[in-house]
Amino acid sequence: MSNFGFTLLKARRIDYDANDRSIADFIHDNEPSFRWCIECGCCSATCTSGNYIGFSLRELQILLKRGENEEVKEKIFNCMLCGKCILVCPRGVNTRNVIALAQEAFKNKKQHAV
Amino acid sequence: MKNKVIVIGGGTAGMEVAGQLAKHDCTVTLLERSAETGGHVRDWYHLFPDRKDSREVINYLENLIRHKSISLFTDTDVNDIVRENDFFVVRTSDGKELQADAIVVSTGFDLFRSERKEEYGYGIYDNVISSADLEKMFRNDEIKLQNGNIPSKIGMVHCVGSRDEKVGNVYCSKLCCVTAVKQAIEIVKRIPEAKVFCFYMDIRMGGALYEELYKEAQQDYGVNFIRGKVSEVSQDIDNKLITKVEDTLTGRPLKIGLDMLVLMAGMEMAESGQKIALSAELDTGENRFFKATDLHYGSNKSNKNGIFYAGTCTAPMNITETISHARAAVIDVIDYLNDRSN
Amino acid sequence: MQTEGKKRIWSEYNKEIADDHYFYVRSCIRQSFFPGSEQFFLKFLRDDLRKDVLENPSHTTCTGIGYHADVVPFSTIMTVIARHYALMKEAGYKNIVISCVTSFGVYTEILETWKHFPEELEKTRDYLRRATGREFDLPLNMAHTSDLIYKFRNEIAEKAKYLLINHKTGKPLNIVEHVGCHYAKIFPKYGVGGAEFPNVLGGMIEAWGGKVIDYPERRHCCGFGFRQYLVQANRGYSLSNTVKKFDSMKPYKPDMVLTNCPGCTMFMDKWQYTIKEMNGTVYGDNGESIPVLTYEELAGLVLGYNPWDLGLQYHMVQSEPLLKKMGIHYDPADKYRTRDGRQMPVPENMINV
Amino acid sequence: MQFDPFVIPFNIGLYFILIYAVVRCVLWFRDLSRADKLRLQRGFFGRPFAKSLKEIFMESLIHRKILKSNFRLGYMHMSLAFGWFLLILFGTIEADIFGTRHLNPPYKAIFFKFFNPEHGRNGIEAFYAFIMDFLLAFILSGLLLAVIKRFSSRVVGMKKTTRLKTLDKVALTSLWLIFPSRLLAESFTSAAYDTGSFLTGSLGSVFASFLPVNELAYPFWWLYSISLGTFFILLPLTRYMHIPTELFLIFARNSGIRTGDHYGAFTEIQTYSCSSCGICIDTCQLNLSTGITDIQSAYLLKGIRNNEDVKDIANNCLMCGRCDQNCPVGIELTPIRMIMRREPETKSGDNGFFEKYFPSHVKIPVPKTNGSLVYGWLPAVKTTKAEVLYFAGCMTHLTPAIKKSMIKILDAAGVNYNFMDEEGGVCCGRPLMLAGKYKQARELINYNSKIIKQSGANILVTSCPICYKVFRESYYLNIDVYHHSQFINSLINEDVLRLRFLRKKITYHSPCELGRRSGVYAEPKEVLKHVGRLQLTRHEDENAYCCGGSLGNMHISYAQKKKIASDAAKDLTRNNPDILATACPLCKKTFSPVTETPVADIAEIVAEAIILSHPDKKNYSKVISLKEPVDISE
Repeated sequence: MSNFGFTLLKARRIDYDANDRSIADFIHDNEPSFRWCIECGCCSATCTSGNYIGFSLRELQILLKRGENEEVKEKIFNCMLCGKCILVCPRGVNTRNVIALAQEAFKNKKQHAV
Repeated sequence: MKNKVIVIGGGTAGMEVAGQLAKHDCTVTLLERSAETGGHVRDWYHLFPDRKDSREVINYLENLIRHKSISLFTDTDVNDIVRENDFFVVRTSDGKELQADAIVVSTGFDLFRSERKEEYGYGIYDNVISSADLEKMFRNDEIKLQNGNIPSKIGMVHCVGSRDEKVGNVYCSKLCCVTAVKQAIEIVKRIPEAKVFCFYMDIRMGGALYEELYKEAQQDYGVNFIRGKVSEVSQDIDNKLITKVEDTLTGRPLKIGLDMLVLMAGMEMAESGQKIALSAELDTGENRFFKATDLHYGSNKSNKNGIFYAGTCTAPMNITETISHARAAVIDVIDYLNDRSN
Repeated sequence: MQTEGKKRIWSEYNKEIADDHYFYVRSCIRQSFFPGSEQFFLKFLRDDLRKDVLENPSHTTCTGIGYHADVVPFSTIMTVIARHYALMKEAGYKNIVISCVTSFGVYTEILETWKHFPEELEKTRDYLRRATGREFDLPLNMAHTSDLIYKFRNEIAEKAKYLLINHKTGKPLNIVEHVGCHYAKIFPKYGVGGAEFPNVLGGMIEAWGGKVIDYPERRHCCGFGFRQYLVQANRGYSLSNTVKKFDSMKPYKPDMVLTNCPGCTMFMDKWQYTIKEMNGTVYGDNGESIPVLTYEELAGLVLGYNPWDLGLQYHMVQSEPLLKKMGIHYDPADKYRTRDGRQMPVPENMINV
Repeated sequence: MQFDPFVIPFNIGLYFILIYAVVRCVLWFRDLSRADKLRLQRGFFGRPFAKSLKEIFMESLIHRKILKSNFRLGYMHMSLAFGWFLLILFGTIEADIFGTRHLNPPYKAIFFKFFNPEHGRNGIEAFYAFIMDFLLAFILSGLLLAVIKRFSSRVVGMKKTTRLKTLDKVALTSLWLIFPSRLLAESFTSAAYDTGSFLTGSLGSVFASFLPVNELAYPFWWLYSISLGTFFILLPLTRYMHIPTELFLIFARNSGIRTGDHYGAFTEIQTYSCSSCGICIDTCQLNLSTGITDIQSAYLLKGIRNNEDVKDIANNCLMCGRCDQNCPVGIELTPIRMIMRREPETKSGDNGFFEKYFPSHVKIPVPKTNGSLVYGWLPAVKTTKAEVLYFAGCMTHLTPAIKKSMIKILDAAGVNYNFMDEEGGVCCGRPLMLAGKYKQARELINYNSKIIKQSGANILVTSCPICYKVFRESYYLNIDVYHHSQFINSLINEDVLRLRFLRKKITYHSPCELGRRSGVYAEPKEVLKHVGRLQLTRHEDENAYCCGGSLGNMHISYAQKKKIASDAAKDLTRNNPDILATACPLCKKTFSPVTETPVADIAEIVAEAIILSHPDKKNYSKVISLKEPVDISE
């Protein structure tokens, strides 16, 4: 194939219909409060890990809901599960379980892939 | 001799004003442009936040104006209002000349014509409908696409004709958010496997029990909320509505194919009200709604002594607020009449 | 799709287009890459419709590409445009016709600027006076050349030798219309049919028997994007946008793409070659690429002009499949032969041959 | 020699179970770690042996703990266990004295009446027969309770009873049949020979009046023998395996073997020692407040025994440790649950019928930090030197009042300290451990350990019991770790902190991680006694309720947590205290929204009571020695 000195870029946009939302579904099936988020960002603001690294549950959970799993699959493991986010969430989302389930789902996916 | 009051507009506000004035010993003439009283509520199926059937409100209002001191003229447009000494003369489209001691303007609102947001393709794409169209579908109990199929992916576009400089409306219509949520719930109730997506700029759930309804929609009906204003809609080869929006919370553009798109039309000053504003030299504000003398304590008073406002001709309101505003207007009218006779 | 709704919108964007006495300004890209287009346009207007069109050879580029690439300041481009108006005034013309959509966008932007900021108009008068000693008037009527073809589309249809119909099956050809972004997206009122559902090309296609394809990325940019293209390393952005557009139209099996912007014609034509070279994708039916034509070229074909006189051989994607569908007779031997019969060199890497 | 074919089922069963028990014990012993083997060997020849015998008598036979917590349930267990034990003991003696010869095979004792139908007519024989009848009656009364419990658990004072699997039902039926069939067999035989004491004799006479007792006796002896045999053979597959296992457990425990975080033979022994009595269900707040009744320790252990996937059960628990406290067998339920939360190496699955006798279990290794780091992005450690290191903990940053109070207290006492996580630190690692993520936790532990080591401090004070537990148990540091309540107590005792009396009624909520899980009960209360009137509650110390906010449970919803919290708060504020005191930021956060009573941490109350500018204030200078932390396993 020819090389013209530039490449075709992957679209930045989220293709909702083409994306795989099985991880979000898995989380929701096991933790219904996953749906209650209103993206206030309180969890990210109080986050112990977020104090050191760009870790935002607010961002990661919505990426999962959109099926942008690639962006989440590594970042989600930066959580220390300390649980501060549970205490500040205004909607009573069981944030720790959301993260633990997401981690589990990614691990399972990796295992199945192998 | 009884005081005579003319109420222009037989919607929720007008009917409430007429009924309450009649109870307070006034002779009321209620003028309604269309063939029926009831206004927009008649086109609505259920009301938020408790999903009360709108017919209950209509029944209440109809009972209220069934009064010997109220004469109702339907199919009657107002041509102009003239002050003659101590009283007003209202000339109607059918050539009547009516006299009154005071006038209450309750011309209400017009629903934003969704076709004005061209990029959403209302009236062009088969399955782009307005919130009012959806209410009719609820009433007829058939939520169907043009080809007769049941939709399974439905989008609700908030702020159509509200908070939008491009259509000349910078204000928030404030009821569309909760209407969208109410309608989303209603859709999932009828089509349990349907996925509903609300595209919003802000979720404004200021009323009593609105926020609770919002959570219910998330929790029990799985309604998805995507923060971003829909930029454009197009149709693909399978008649899916390809909807483009920025998912502002991921900071990424998002593309989604939907079966049906519901445009949450905002509220605008009624054209009939604007006509009256011109003929009677009533002040209107930047948003084209009637401008009351004071936002805090004079929200029913116009710049013309003896002419009062009630309801959504002054600003977007829900039914509760409209009825309260109408009752407040009645007090202003009675005060005015008392002061005059003293 | 409800055409009634579209007609309602078109009725709201009724653009007034002058009937005669045009001052014509050329397009850099169109005259360089699709020279037959402008040739045909002038010939058609002057010879077939007997209109008065003046072209002043001392008019220059509008500097729009430089402007959009941030190398030409706004005051400069305003002065350049003012000079064109001055040339028009000196020749006694009041109706300007612009061949390029980028230019058209620049002209409309400047006209609107002057309307809202009269001091800019005065400044520009001063700049022009000081630089050239010329004076100018604002045009009475401003149109894009595609507006003119749209205006005369029915006349063309009456004289048509070939229609946009597959002569074998009798079915209308599927035609993608791509209206340049700067034609109406900046100021919808300057475009025929507005910005969302423009009718300038659709009107031609329907008048000449074709079928307009309404595909999801219809409104999307061709990928030109000025500065994305000008820097080689950034060309991936440009190309990716073109890919998005072609991916979206592919399911409809378009027989051709019709554009009104020279930049769009160039990019939608040449990027098809690039994409094919890079990953082997072709977007037309039967493994062919989709011919991309200007409205002048298409009008010429409909009127029965020789495709080689219209310059179709200068495209990257060759139009033979389209010509066959329309049933147009052409002589392959003439393709690269000059008027006086000399054989020109034949390009390599042509597609659709 | 006296013999009859009907004793064969019994004999098969008996020898099978004896051999099986020996083999199983040998296998378990083999699986123990070297250190544990040594402990067991030493224990066998030392004092632990006597201690174990006593415990076996008190707990396995008498069921003292159950008797104490629930008399009827205790009686049921006691009558069956102790009664049967006595019946065997006296039966053996009886066979030895009154039989045809001494040193008889066991069946002679069990079926004594069959082989000696004439026995018990008069004198000492009649008295002995009376004892035997009495014991049988004792057992039967317990059996009656057991049968009733199966159908209506409330009768024995239990809210819930465990659910059974099929094999358990068969074994249970055979167990139930043993004593009634003995009763009937003996009665019929007694009637035929006109012997028997008050029970078998009287019942026999009644039967003889309308039944052909001579013919009926023999089949019932068969039934008795078959019931016994079946019960013995099925025993290893059922929860009744707890009977022999518990003996082994008691020896092992008294020899000093503990669960730790290692999944091995001792965990398995404990697993098999559970009798599924269901007391853990009754003490569990998930049951009491939210009606969740399928995740308690009895189910966890049953799941482990059956080699099922117990992940969901293991994770759905507050880890409050209330069941550990109440388990009559003394199984370390919460440590076992901690292990079960970790990733197993092998998958669980069904064992075949024969495999069930020697089941293979999932392997759950102790994870080690190796390879790529999960939190490799943490910044390089920087610390300033100090004598005392104060670590507020993540949760304390959400209760700034506690943080502020601690600073006030430390300043007032003149402590030379360094606020380790003033700008927000790294989590202590325990929440990750509670989620089964030991490897990740170890990384955080290593990171924090570096900070602590570099600071050169001798004392680490933390405001959060969650941190306290992990600092003390899982950080390999040569440093004294105190919860702030302990530290404040020592400051008061050293007289570097002067407090005034607040004249307020205070009830103290003992946080699970500090109390039951770490054994710190006294110091917080001592501190509170200095500043206010401490009221006792109905659930003190190891019986304290959990606040429900525990990080141990990721499964329950916010509403369920709130329900647990408000139930616990209601219990704590029964006497209308002025302050509901706690010693954990998480407990404070959890209680605050569910009670009208102001909730405050001990530090806050103390900070309020501080008398500043103490004239002859001694600066806190030397390292205070506290008494050794209590061994929580006791």
